[in-house]
Amino acid sequence: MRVLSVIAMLGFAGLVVYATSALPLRGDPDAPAHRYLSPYYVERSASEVGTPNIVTAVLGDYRSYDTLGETAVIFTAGVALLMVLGRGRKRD
Amino acid sequence: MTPHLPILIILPLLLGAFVVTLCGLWRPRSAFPLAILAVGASAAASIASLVETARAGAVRYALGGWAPPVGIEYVVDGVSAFVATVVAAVALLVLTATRRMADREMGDRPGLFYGAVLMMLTGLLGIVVTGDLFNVFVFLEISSLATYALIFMGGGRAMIAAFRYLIVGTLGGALYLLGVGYLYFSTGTLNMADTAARLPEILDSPAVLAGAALIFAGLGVKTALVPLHWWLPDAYNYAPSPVTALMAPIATKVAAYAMLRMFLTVFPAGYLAEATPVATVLLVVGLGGAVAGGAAAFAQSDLRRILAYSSIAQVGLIAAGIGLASPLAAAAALFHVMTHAVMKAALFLAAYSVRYRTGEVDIDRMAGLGRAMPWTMLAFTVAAVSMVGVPPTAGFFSKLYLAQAGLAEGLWGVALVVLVSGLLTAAYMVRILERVYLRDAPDGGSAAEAADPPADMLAPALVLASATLVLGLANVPIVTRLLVPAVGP
Amino acid sequence: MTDPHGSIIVNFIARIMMIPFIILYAFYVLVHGEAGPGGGFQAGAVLAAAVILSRLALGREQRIVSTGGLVILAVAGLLVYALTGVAPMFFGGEYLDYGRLPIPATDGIVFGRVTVRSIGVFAIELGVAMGVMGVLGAMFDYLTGAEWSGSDAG
Amino acid sequence: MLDELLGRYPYWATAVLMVIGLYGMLLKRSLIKKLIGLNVFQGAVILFFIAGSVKAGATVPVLIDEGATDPALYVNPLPHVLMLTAIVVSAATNGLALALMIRIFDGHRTLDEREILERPART
Amino acid sequence: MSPLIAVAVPMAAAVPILLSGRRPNLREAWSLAAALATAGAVWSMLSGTLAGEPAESVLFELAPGAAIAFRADAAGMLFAMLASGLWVVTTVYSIGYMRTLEEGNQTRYYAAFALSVGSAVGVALAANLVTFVLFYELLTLATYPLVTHHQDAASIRAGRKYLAYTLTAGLALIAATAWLLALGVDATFEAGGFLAELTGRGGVLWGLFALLAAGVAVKAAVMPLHSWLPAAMVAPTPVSALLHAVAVVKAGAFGFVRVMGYVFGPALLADMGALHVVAAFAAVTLTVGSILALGMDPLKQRLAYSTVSHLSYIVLGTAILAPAAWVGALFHMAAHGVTKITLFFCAGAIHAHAHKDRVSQLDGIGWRMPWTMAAFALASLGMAGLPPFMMFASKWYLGAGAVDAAMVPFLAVYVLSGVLNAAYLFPIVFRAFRNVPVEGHAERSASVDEASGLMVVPLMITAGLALVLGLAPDAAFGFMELALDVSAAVTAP
Amino acid sequence: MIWEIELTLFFLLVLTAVVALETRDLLAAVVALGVFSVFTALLLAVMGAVDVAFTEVVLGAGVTGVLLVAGIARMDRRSVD
Repeated sequence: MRVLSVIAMLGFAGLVVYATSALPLRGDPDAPAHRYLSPYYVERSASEVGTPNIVTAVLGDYRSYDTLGETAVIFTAGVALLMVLGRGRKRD
Repeated sequence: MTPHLPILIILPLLLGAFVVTLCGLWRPRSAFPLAILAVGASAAASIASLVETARAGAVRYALGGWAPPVGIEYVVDGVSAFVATVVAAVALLVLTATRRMADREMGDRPGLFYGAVLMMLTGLLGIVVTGDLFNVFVFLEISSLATYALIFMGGGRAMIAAFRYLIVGTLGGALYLLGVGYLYFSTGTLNMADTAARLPEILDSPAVLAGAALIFAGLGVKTALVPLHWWLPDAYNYAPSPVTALMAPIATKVAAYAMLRMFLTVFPAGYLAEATPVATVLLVVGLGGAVAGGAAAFAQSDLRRILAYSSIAQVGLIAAGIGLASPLAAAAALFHVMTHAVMKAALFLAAYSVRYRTGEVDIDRMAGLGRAMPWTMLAFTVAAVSMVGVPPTAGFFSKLYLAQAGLAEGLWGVALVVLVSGLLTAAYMVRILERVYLRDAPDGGSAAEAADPPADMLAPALVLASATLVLGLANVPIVTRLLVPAVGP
Repeated sequence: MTDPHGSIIVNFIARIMMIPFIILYAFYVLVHGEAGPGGGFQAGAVLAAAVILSRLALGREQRIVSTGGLVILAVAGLLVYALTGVAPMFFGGEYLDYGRLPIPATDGIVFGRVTVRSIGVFAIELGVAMGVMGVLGAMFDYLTGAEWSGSDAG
Repeated sequence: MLDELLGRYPYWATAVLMVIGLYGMLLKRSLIKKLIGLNVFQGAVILFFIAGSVKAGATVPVLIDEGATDPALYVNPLPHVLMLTAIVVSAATNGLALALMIRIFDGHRTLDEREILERPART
Repeated sequence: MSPLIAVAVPMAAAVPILLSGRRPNLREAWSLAAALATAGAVWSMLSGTLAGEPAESVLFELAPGAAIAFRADAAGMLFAMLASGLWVVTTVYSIGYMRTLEEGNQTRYYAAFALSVGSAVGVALAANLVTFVLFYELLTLATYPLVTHHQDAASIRAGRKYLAYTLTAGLALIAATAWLLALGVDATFEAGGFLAELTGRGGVLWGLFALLAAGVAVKAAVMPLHSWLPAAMVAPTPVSALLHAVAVVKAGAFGFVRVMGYVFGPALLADMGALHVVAAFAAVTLTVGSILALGMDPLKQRLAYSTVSHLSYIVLGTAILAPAAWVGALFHMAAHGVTKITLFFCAGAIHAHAHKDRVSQLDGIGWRMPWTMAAFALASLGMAGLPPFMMFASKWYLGAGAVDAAMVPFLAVYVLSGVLNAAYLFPIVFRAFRNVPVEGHAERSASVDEASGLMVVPLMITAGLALVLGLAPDAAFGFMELALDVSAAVTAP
Repeated sequence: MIWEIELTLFFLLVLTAVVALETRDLLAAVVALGVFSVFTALLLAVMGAVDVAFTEVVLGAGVTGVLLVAGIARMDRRSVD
């Protein structure tokens, strides 16, 4: 098990380092992620949503459904916690 | 309502979870009917969307009114409508059947239990209908968190099993997220279809390969593919009965569906199979898991454990079907998703009916149950026969299609492993059935005084068992009219 | 660490100075989230911090909100979010399509106007803040093993 | 060469952190240590995403005024949104994990995974 | 009358049988009614088949390109007539046997029996390979509860062995079917074979042949795949009589008929040279089976090895390919069925009534159970192939076929085996009629003490059939006509 | 944006991660994890992600830290490895 774990770690490290050779350089303004989609949010959020904070605009509107999911995660954790800790436990 | 169908699959569950939790806190008896109502509404929406997609093709739904790739979209095509229908319908039957077990084992606060169950289903169905890579992660975490807590409620060993699953499951989620990151920084988009459109220019990039590898590693944990499967037996074994009965048929299948989605929608056709070792690894791991899981199941004597290892084996077959990366194989994998969900649900329901009546889970102590609980065991037997893959049950046809898909690719090994796994399944199922039918109950044992459970537990098990027969006989229209067009190019 | 410290100074500082300020700050964060860094999560987390601090400093004596209240707050927050999403569906929009909310857009605060969408965003941020506050606060109560008074959830 | 090095080191640094996290998750026996490893891993993933969002010469994605909507001025906001979600998810996971641990500790009086697993089942 | 009804009646009958478990008389009435109805349904199709217009029914598609379809062609009718006709007699016999021994689990027994016969009829009337395999697998499952009927350690072990062999064989058949479907071949049985389009693809053909032949060889108990059959003799005797002498094993032999005559066809087989392989295995099994039977003391074991040997008569006959050999092989199915079931009935009557299972215990039993042993003697004569019994005709044709095909060594094998048949059966008859006191009945050695009429009458009927149908093969049931039809169709140039 | 600061912070992150994993005192480990979160937040802020940094401080270091400390207080402080 330990040996397998170490192999998995090394394999993971190798994969990640190998893959980074193809990622755009940090700060490169021509990276695909910067040239596609992201300009849309910057240019349009003020007029379409009306909030200067682009992150809020994306979070609250363009990708609002993710945020709903995220809130649901929090809620799930709450329900889970109530379930886990709320029953049959010694009060101290 | 038709244009809203995709979100209507999710909304009843999500809103239902809140309502059930709130109402459950102050009126516990209302939790179960509300939960059933929510799941039923979701199942109805799923079936409606299945009809709609078969009639008019995929339904796309831009959440928030933002057209993708700017916003998140829900896509219900033939594949996702099919899987959603299977998941919702099986969940509905299982929830109905396990009400008494839930009352007994999850006792005093059903509101929280059903709230968590609905959140789990929200997460699973969310993964099924979404068309956005990051959204998959969010819903994966919703279902995972609910699952950890539900497993934990088994107490005792379940607690550590849940914790181990939490660590490895969250790691799986993080790996998936990292993989999505690689894809995002290579393409600049998170939408699945858009990713597929932008990937072809940069296919030889190592980053795309690493993204694919990480995504599949992450989903592999959730699917319980063989080197990453070790969390599953303990989790299924020690979790409360209703939880296992609900999880076992659908949870791993949805992760497998997500893998298939990667093949069908995200990566360009042929990329995973030809340019990367991902498909090959999936095939090998799946086939290996099918054999290893079957062999491991044979070595167990706890019925729940046998079924858990059997799940690992069957999921291996599904993964192999995905790894074959041909339309026929994908259809076979999807058909097996349905088949296995139905069979496993029937098996677990029967197993837990036994536990409900006698408290026994060890197959050596189930002697004579064939006489004591004839209908329960009839459901079990039919599902077991289907699991072995005897015609004309559904289990036979999913294996037939899989073997055919393998032969069509010129891969003998696939057909061979399918056969061997069928034999292994027969070996451990016969071990159980021999004890149940052919040994007499020991005097004074609890098995001797057992009787079939109440109708509300028995009926869903029988419905599921007969579904294996009906779906088997109706396999041709399902596969040729629904699945093959759905996965077709 | 969950007992009241009994120190009148701690009590005074917490009750009179810190907690109101934290709550005020949280609302600032929430509102400011439209224009600067901040938003529902952060506000919720800060509010939760206020709740936690009140429990640490004031112990069982406090009356800000009970554990059960936090739970209900959490669910209510989520319902606010989810139903804000449902509402546009009755006005011909998609789920979460705030642009279809039947609110007359008014000129005003930010960049000279408030759009319907930004009102929608504010509504869901409010829901998120309630939800996060409720869950994190309840989480603390349960993890420290002391469900505060008025709890019907314990 | 130096550009290359400077351009990629955040990825390597996050990779180092991820491996440290994996080490904690896979090889540590204490449940808390596993959880810490998980946190380190998730933190590294968050850093990875944000490192990818950086754009030379750009600033915080809050519009300076309504007209200033040149994309070159602001860093990519999308990874920020994603990571906000990821952080919340990670916090929720932590809370649940802690709850599970407390109950496990109540039952076993230890957090050593091996010791717990070696004990006879107590169902 | 459609073939579907003939298949559906016995299967459906399992339901009322299961439901009337508390009322034995009603349950057995259902069984008998189902048996009569099935036999009637099959019989009603005979004239159409003989007139060259076999009844057909096609259901829905079971697998893409392959529907569940039934067709009462000559070969199928022969087997279906045999199985359904003998089921009627066996049901009567079962009632006597099970009541005499006061066996447990009788409801399960009758239900499984009905399902087994239904599956056998399904195998017989299947119009394509997919349907064939479907019912072949169902037959395996339906007979499993019968093999393990006694639920003791020995029968559970035998059941496991049975399943291991037959399920593996089923998988081989399934694999072959899947392969054919993958090749896009329409797997509808056709006299003379449907694989002509694959001519020249030696690897594929041999692969298919190996899978199909292995699949049917297990149920046909061709050595070295035979050992489940003697083990399965732990089942109650009516099961051994109908299923392990007629329905199940004949399904295997019938499978050979289908594979050799209707899948590959003589031309392709001769082209491949596969005949010699089959013939070699069959000849060895035929001889070795007979020799092993000689040494068996338990009566049912001796009969089991005899069955092993006789199944290979049929297999060898299909492999010889001469028209006469095919007539012989087909008629031998009927002849062996009628004759061997008599022998098993006798063994069962002796077991149930006198509690004797071994040949060495049978001294003088003939005086005590004269009718039974008379039938046994008749059937033994029949088995040895003496005229005018049915088996004389079948063996005659088989031998003639061997000569026609210039395969004289096989004639020698048939003759030798005939001698061996006599050698392992006649001593039993001699022992039974030796003038010594029956063990445990010293003072009443000569007084008649027969088994229940419900057992004796059926066995006398089948013994009589073996004689009458030998004297006049065309008198009833049309076995000979059907055999001639099959032979003509399959071996037509 | 200044790579020297980033590099220093990365180095500190690795250091705190190792400390958090290797110390036998769980309270110290949890505190180290909190410090890890704060450094992460600083790094995020340096990279221009102020929203994320804010959230990381409040949730990662603040709430999670308090929860973990509260949890450890109820459990065994010593660790086996």
